[in-house]
Order: sequence, then structure tokens, then C-alpha cells
Amino acid sequence: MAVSGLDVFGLWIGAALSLCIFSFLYRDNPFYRLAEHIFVGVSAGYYMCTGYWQVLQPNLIARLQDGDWRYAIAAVLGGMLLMRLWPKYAWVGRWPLAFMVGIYAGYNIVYTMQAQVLAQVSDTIVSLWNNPDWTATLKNWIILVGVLTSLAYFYFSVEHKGVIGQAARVGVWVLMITFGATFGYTVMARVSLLVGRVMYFQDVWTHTARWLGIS
Amino acid sequence: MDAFFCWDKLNNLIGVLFISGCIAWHTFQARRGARPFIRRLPALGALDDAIGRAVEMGKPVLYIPGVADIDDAQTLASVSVLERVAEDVASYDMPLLVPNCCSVVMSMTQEVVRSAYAKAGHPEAFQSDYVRYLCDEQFGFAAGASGIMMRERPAAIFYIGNFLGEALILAENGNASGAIQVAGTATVSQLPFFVASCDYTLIGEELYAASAYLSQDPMQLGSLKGQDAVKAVIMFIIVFGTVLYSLGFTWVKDLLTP
Amino acid sequence: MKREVPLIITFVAGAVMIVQFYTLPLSWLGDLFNDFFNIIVTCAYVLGAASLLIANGRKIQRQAPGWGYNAVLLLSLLATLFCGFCIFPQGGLPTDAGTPFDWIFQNVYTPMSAATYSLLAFYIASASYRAFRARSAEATILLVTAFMVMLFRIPLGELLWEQLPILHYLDIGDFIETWIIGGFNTAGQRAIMLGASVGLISVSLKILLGIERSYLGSAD
Amino acid sequence: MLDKLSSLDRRWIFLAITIAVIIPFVFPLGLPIKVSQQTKQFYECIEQLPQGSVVCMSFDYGPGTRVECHPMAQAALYHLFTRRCKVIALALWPEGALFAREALREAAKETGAAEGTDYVNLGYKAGGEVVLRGAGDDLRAFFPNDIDGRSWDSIPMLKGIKGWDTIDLICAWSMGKPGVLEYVRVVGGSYHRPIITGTTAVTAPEAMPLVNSGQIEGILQGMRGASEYEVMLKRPGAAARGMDALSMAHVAIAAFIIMANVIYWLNKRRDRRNSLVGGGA
Repeated sequence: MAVSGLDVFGLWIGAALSLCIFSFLYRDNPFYRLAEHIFVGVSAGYYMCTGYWQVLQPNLIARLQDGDWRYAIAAVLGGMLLMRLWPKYAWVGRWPLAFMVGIYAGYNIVYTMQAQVLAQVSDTIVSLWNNPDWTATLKNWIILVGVLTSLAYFYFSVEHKGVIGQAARVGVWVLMITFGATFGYTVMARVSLLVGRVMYFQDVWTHTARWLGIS
Repeated sequence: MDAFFCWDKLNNLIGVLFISGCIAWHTFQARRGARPFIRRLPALGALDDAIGRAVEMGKPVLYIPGVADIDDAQTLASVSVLERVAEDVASYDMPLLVPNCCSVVMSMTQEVVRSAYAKAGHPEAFQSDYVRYLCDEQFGFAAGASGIMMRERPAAIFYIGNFLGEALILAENGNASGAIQVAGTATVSQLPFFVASCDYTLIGEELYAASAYLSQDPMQLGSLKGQDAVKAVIMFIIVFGTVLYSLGFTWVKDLLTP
Repeated sequence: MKREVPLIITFVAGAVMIVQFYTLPLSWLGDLFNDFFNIIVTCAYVLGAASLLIANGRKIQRQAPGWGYNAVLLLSLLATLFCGFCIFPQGGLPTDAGTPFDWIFQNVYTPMSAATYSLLAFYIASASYRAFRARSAEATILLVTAFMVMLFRIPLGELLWEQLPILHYLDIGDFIETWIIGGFNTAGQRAIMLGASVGLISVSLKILLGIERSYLGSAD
Repeated sequence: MLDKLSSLDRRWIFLAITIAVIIPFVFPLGLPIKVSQQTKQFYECIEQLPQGSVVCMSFDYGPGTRVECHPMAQAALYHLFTRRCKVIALALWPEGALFAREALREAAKETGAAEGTDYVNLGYKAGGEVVLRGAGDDLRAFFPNDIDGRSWDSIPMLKGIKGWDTIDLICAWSMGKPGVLEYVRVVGGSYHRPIITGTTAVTAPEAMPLVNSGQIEGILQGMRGASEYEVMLKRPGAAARGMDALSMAHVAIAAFIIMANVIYWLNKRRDRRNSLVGGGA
């Protein structure tokens, strides 16, 4: 693979900026601040450009050009949102806000019911005996008892005393195992990221060496 | 009729009607005067303590409403917790910093915080850069928010809402800055970090309960009671369905399968 | 008027989304509203960039402490916008591969995003050191589970386990998958999910009915 | 000494982790990689696809988790193209579309697959779950063009593709929301298409209940899953290269946890002894 000077320059820029970010581990310093401000500026710009070319252009502008005037409503609502920039007319921005909140409130109700409540309850209904092997049986018991006791922990209208209190205590243990497992898994994920960065620095070096004709 | 209604979603409709009915009934029951008992959540007491400490030290309070947009109910729940926190902080005439990851959320939190200062009688104390938009990218946001923690040295930091990978960056830097930290999220993958790094954590549904509890509005408390009733029914269905299923009757499970 | 209209809009939009879910002839309305939603969200990016411009512009104007950084932020924002809107390659879009915009994405945005993310590897280590202490029964459970899942799902951990007397007959990877992940973790995740779903439906309902309205701000 | 250690400056920990990660790159350990059941299942899902099957591959990750998801995508594309399957790539994350382009080009170079007949990149669409649902019966309505602006009709392999029910397998690379959960909800729930996924190690526990209930048929978990898959394909890549470093860093963190607890325990014992002495005086 041919490596151009521009590629190598880019890689070094990226590596330098990465090092600026890593310098924060030592303490807050001007290099980090520089990188931080570049990062914030570039990502705000990045989101705006991709948003325009991948959403507004095809879904709004192209459709309006095709004469689908329903989309003018969306354009007006979007414009109203921008009124937030003028404090005097900021209240106008509540309309699109209310529209968005409404859409998702309605959406949440029906889809959460479908995907979370119904699906999870139905998955929790399992066979407590008559399983092909004892591991399945034991696992099903763990899931049933675990779900019930953890749900007891989320009971707000009763003090955690007596039976509910004991169930909630077992529930907390189940939750702690859940958190522990998630934590353990996450360690792997996070370390992978760091490994990825080390490989990136390695790549920077091999590309530079290739460009210089060393290797 | 077949061409009009999706019959395979009937179980969903019944479920939605049932939950809505349950919550609505308890809510309006509460409005008629039956003030329901709600257990005190320890993390909420910590909110007050943390604000109190900030006032004593004369340092700002930092409130992060998560990184999700308003299409996430956690963000909305967070905004309503923010409303109470802002009223509290504003009544002491202290600065409340709210960095945002989404501009729509920013326009919402700005409104809430500005109103809170006005309500507390200190409209002039609100400065427009208290509530700011950093950037949509979660790590750009984390970098910016960590910077704010190190420079402004807030005495109390609240992380309430939907958080992703940046949760630990925020919580560890907040910890290093020496602040009291209270977190609340329903995002399971980030809960362990908040549990490990923060002083108090609202777990899952507690986040939604928090806004109702803080408002002490009987209707809101009534809705919590309604949620409990729903959970009781869910637990009953699970036990009942499991026993029947183990005996070989699968109809409960079949009815629920979406 | 300033509050009533938004509440009505919220209710109508929500009701439409619910009704279209159950009825076939109205599902187009759901799609249309979703399109609208996306368009408004994208307009919000403009709002974000504009508020960045205003906030940083003010600081530069006032020459507030550290205003040089704000200038850097503005410059990088404007440079990205310029590349993303004005530099068209032949027959393509400014965001295509090989454009200056793409170069910024590859060499500025991606490395910094990945570097910030990878700071997590360090923070997770310091959090483990500071917070994972067997203080109480709950903390011990968390600690032991995390320790096992972390150590025995990597090649080196498996190798260590196989050196242990007697215990090595137990397939540790399988044990973690079946009992910890498949058993307890599934139960805990499910309970949190169920509880949170009920809370979520309740919040959504309260929003539609106008009981929960803090998102509108509390005064005019 | 104990007090000093129990409030150890976290920068020492940072330094130790840095060293643990870098050493294996200088002196590789070559630890064996054992293939797990889940990875085998994932492999089989692709292995059993008939020739010419159409797979929809969703690139739902950003630069941050590229190191975990990208090797999976590269390996799976290689696997699919050598089995003569067709791939429709799309992205629910803005950066995903660019990673898709990169992965597709590399795999095409490696296997000789051709753009337009063997694969197409439909690009990114904002909206997450909404997109999946909206595209339900007519993908074309949401993706009228591919990422380079070619119209749907001009792309030969899209002939006959309508909604999700014309897709044989969904393969989602997922790091959060939107991601595989959205696919399970919409495409699995309403269209009953088989779904396989590769997730970051963080999202894996969240996806496991769905794997157990059969809603997801195969899963690659994080970098480890990717390295196992690479081993199965006999095509070692980036993931396998990083496994040693991954192991070392884990051991370092484990050592810190043990150390913290030993110190905690010693401190507690000392305090108890001191308080006993104090009580006697």
C-alpha cells in the first residue's frame, strides 16, 4: 500500500492530539485544553455537516423540491426551534419541543410495552421442573427468584421491613452480582480501547517508516 | 375490522390500557386527598446534603442531565429533578452549572434553570453561561465537562439521566476534584460505575421515582403507588404463569409473547 | 396561550403515535411524524453550533481569561463547517471519502474521540483500586463477581485457573457464562428493565396528560 | 506506609497500566485463544447460509469502539464474501457509514467481491429505531440512494429487495443505542428475521438475555469474541494481535484490587488493635 506524505502528516497530527488528551492523566494542562477545545469545535461542526447532508438534504430539501409540501411543516417547526436564540421569542421554541416530547412519549408507551414488558415477562415464565437436565432447572429457579426479589427492591410504597425487606435484601445481592458482572465485562472493553490506541501508535510508526523507506 | 386493527397487538393494547388505568386511578385517587405513603430514598436525602455543603463552601453545583436527547424518558425525568435542584440552589443565590450534550436538551434546561432563579427572586443571578451546550459527541462532552470540573471545582456534582461510556470519565474526574457525587440512571451498563464511584446512586426505576418524590405533589406520588400496583401484578403474572407453564399449560406465556 | 398550546401539541402528537401503532391505515402518519422528528433534531444541531458561536464569541470579545482557547474552538468549528459545506469534490458531496472534511474526520476527530474513550481503561483501574473493598456483604458480592468475570475470561486468566488444584476440573468460562451471566445477571438485568419500563411508561403517560410539565419550564 | 498506600496517587496506577499494555507489544506472549460456544454459534450462522443469501450488516459504532467492532466486521465480511453471500451495509451511527466503506473496500480487495453486485453501502440514517421501523416494508423509501448517491434502481444486487422479509440475516455491530436491541425489537419482533450480532464487551451482558431467549442467534463479545472468530477463520487480524496486552492489563487491574483489599484488611486490623489498647488505658 502506497503511503503519501499527507497520510503520514495526518497520522502524526492524530497521534499528537491523542497524546495531548492522554496528558490529562497527569493533570489538567494547556495541551489538554487545546485538544479539548479543538475536539469540541470539530465535533459540533462534524455533527452539523453530516446532519445536513445525510438528513436535511435528502429528507427535507429533496422532498420539498419534489413538491411534498407536508414537509414544510417540519421546516417551520425546525425554524421555530431556532427562535430559542432570541430570548424574547424563546417561547416559540416550545412548540417543536412539545411536538418532539409528545412523539416520544407516545412512542415509548407502546414500544416499551412490546419490547420490554411483554417480552421480558414472557421470557421469565420458564419451567421449574421437567427440564432435560438439572442445570436448566437450577438456572430457571435462579432467574425466577432473582427477578422477583429484585423487583421487590423497587417497591416504593412499602417500608423495606418483614418479608418485603428480606426479599429486597436478596434482590440487592442479585443486583450486586449483576453490577459486578457488568463491571467485569466492561474492564475488557475499556482495556481493548487502550490496546487499540497502542496499535494506532504502532501503525503511525510503521507508516512513517514505510514512507521514509526504512522498512 | 381486520384491515383496520392489528390483532396481533391486542395483548399490547390490553397491557397499555391496564398500566395506564392503574397509574391514572392512583393518581386521581391521590388528588382527592388520599396522600399515599412513599418510602424515602436515601439518595434523595443526599441531594439536599450535597447542595447544603456547596452553600457552606460557597462553591458551585454541577448538574449533568445525561448525554441522551429528549427522545429518552430518562432525560425528561432528569429535567424534572433539575427543576427541584435548581429551585433549591437558586434560593441560596448560588451558581448552578449545567453543561449539555444535546442542544435541544440545553434549550429545555436553560428554560428550567432560568425560571428557577426567577421564581427564587434572583433573576439577575442567572447568567447565560451557567447552562451551556458543549457538543453532541459524547467524549467531546466528557472532555469538556471534565475540564469544567477541574477549573470550577464544584462542591457537589449530580449525574442524573442516561449516560453511556463517558459515565466513568465523569465520575472519576468528579471524584478527583473532591466533590460529593450523586448519580441516577436506568442504563444498566453504567450503573456499576456510578455505584462504585459516587456517594449515592439512584438505580433504574428510582430515577423516575425521584422526580415524583421530590415534587411531593400528591398526584405524582399517587402515580408511584400506581407503578407499585403494576409491579405487583407483573410479579403475580410471573409466578402464576410459571406454575402453569411447569404444569404444561403454556397459554399464559403464549398470550404474552409479542 | 404560551403553555396551553404546547400541552395540546404534546397530547395530540403522543396520541397519534399510540393510535398509529395499533391501526394499519394510519401507520403512514407515524412514519411522517418520525421524519419530522429527525428533521427537527437536525435543526437542533444548528442551534447547538449557534450557541457555541455566541457563547465563545462573547468570551473572546470580553477577552475573558483563557479566551485564546475559545478562539481555537471557534476556529476549528468554522474550519470544519467550511470543509463540510463549501469544498465539493468533483461530482460528489463535501463529506465523501478523500475530501478535506474526511481528512479531518480521519485524523482529528477519530483519534481524539478514541483517545478520550480509552482514558476509561485508566479510570476503570483507579476506580477498581479505590472502590472495590470488601466493606459490607453487598460490596463483597460486587467485588468477587467483578473479579471473577474480569480475570477468568481472558486467555491468561484461563491459563492460571488450569494450574489450580481440583478447581481446574470446573470449566470456569462455562461457569461464568451459565451461572453468573446467564443466571443472576439475566435476572438482575430483567428486573431493572421491568422496573424502569414501568417507570418510563408512567412518565410518558404523565407527560401526555400534562401532569408532568417541567420540560416546558416553570414560568414565562 | 499503609496510609500512603491506601490513598495511593492514582497516577501510579495509570503508569502501571500503561506499562502492562505496552510490554506485550514489545515481547509478545503468544497466549493460546480458546474458542467459546457463542463464537462457534455465530460462525455456524454464517456458515449455514446458502450461496447468494442477502445479509444486512449494520455498522452501529463510533470511532471510540472501533477497535472492538471493526475487526469483527472485517472478519465477517471476509467470511461472507468467501461464502458468496451478498451484503447490504447501513449505519445507524453517523461514523458507521464511513467505517462500513473502509471495511467493505478492504474485504473486496481481499476476496474480489464487487461493489453493486456483491455489496452495497446505503450509508447513515438518523433516527435509530424509527428508521428500522419506517424501512420495514420498503427499505428503499428510507435509503433511496447509496452512500455515493447512486440510485437504488441502478444497483443490480438490490433488485428484489423490498422490506426486512427479503433479507436472510441481520448482522449488527453494536455499541449501544441505537444498536442490536433496536433490531431485535423491530426486525426480530415484527418481521421474525434471524439476527446475529457483535457487541462491545460492555453491551454484551445487556444482550445476553436476548441470546438466551433465542432472539439473537449468535454473538461475538468484544475483542475477545473477535479474536476467537479470527482464529476460527484462520485469519488472524487486529483482535488476535491485541489479546496479550489485554491479558496483561487485566492481570494488573486484578493485582491492584487484591492489593487494595489486603491494605484495607490490614488497616482494619490495626485500627481494631489500637482501639483495644485505647480501651484498656
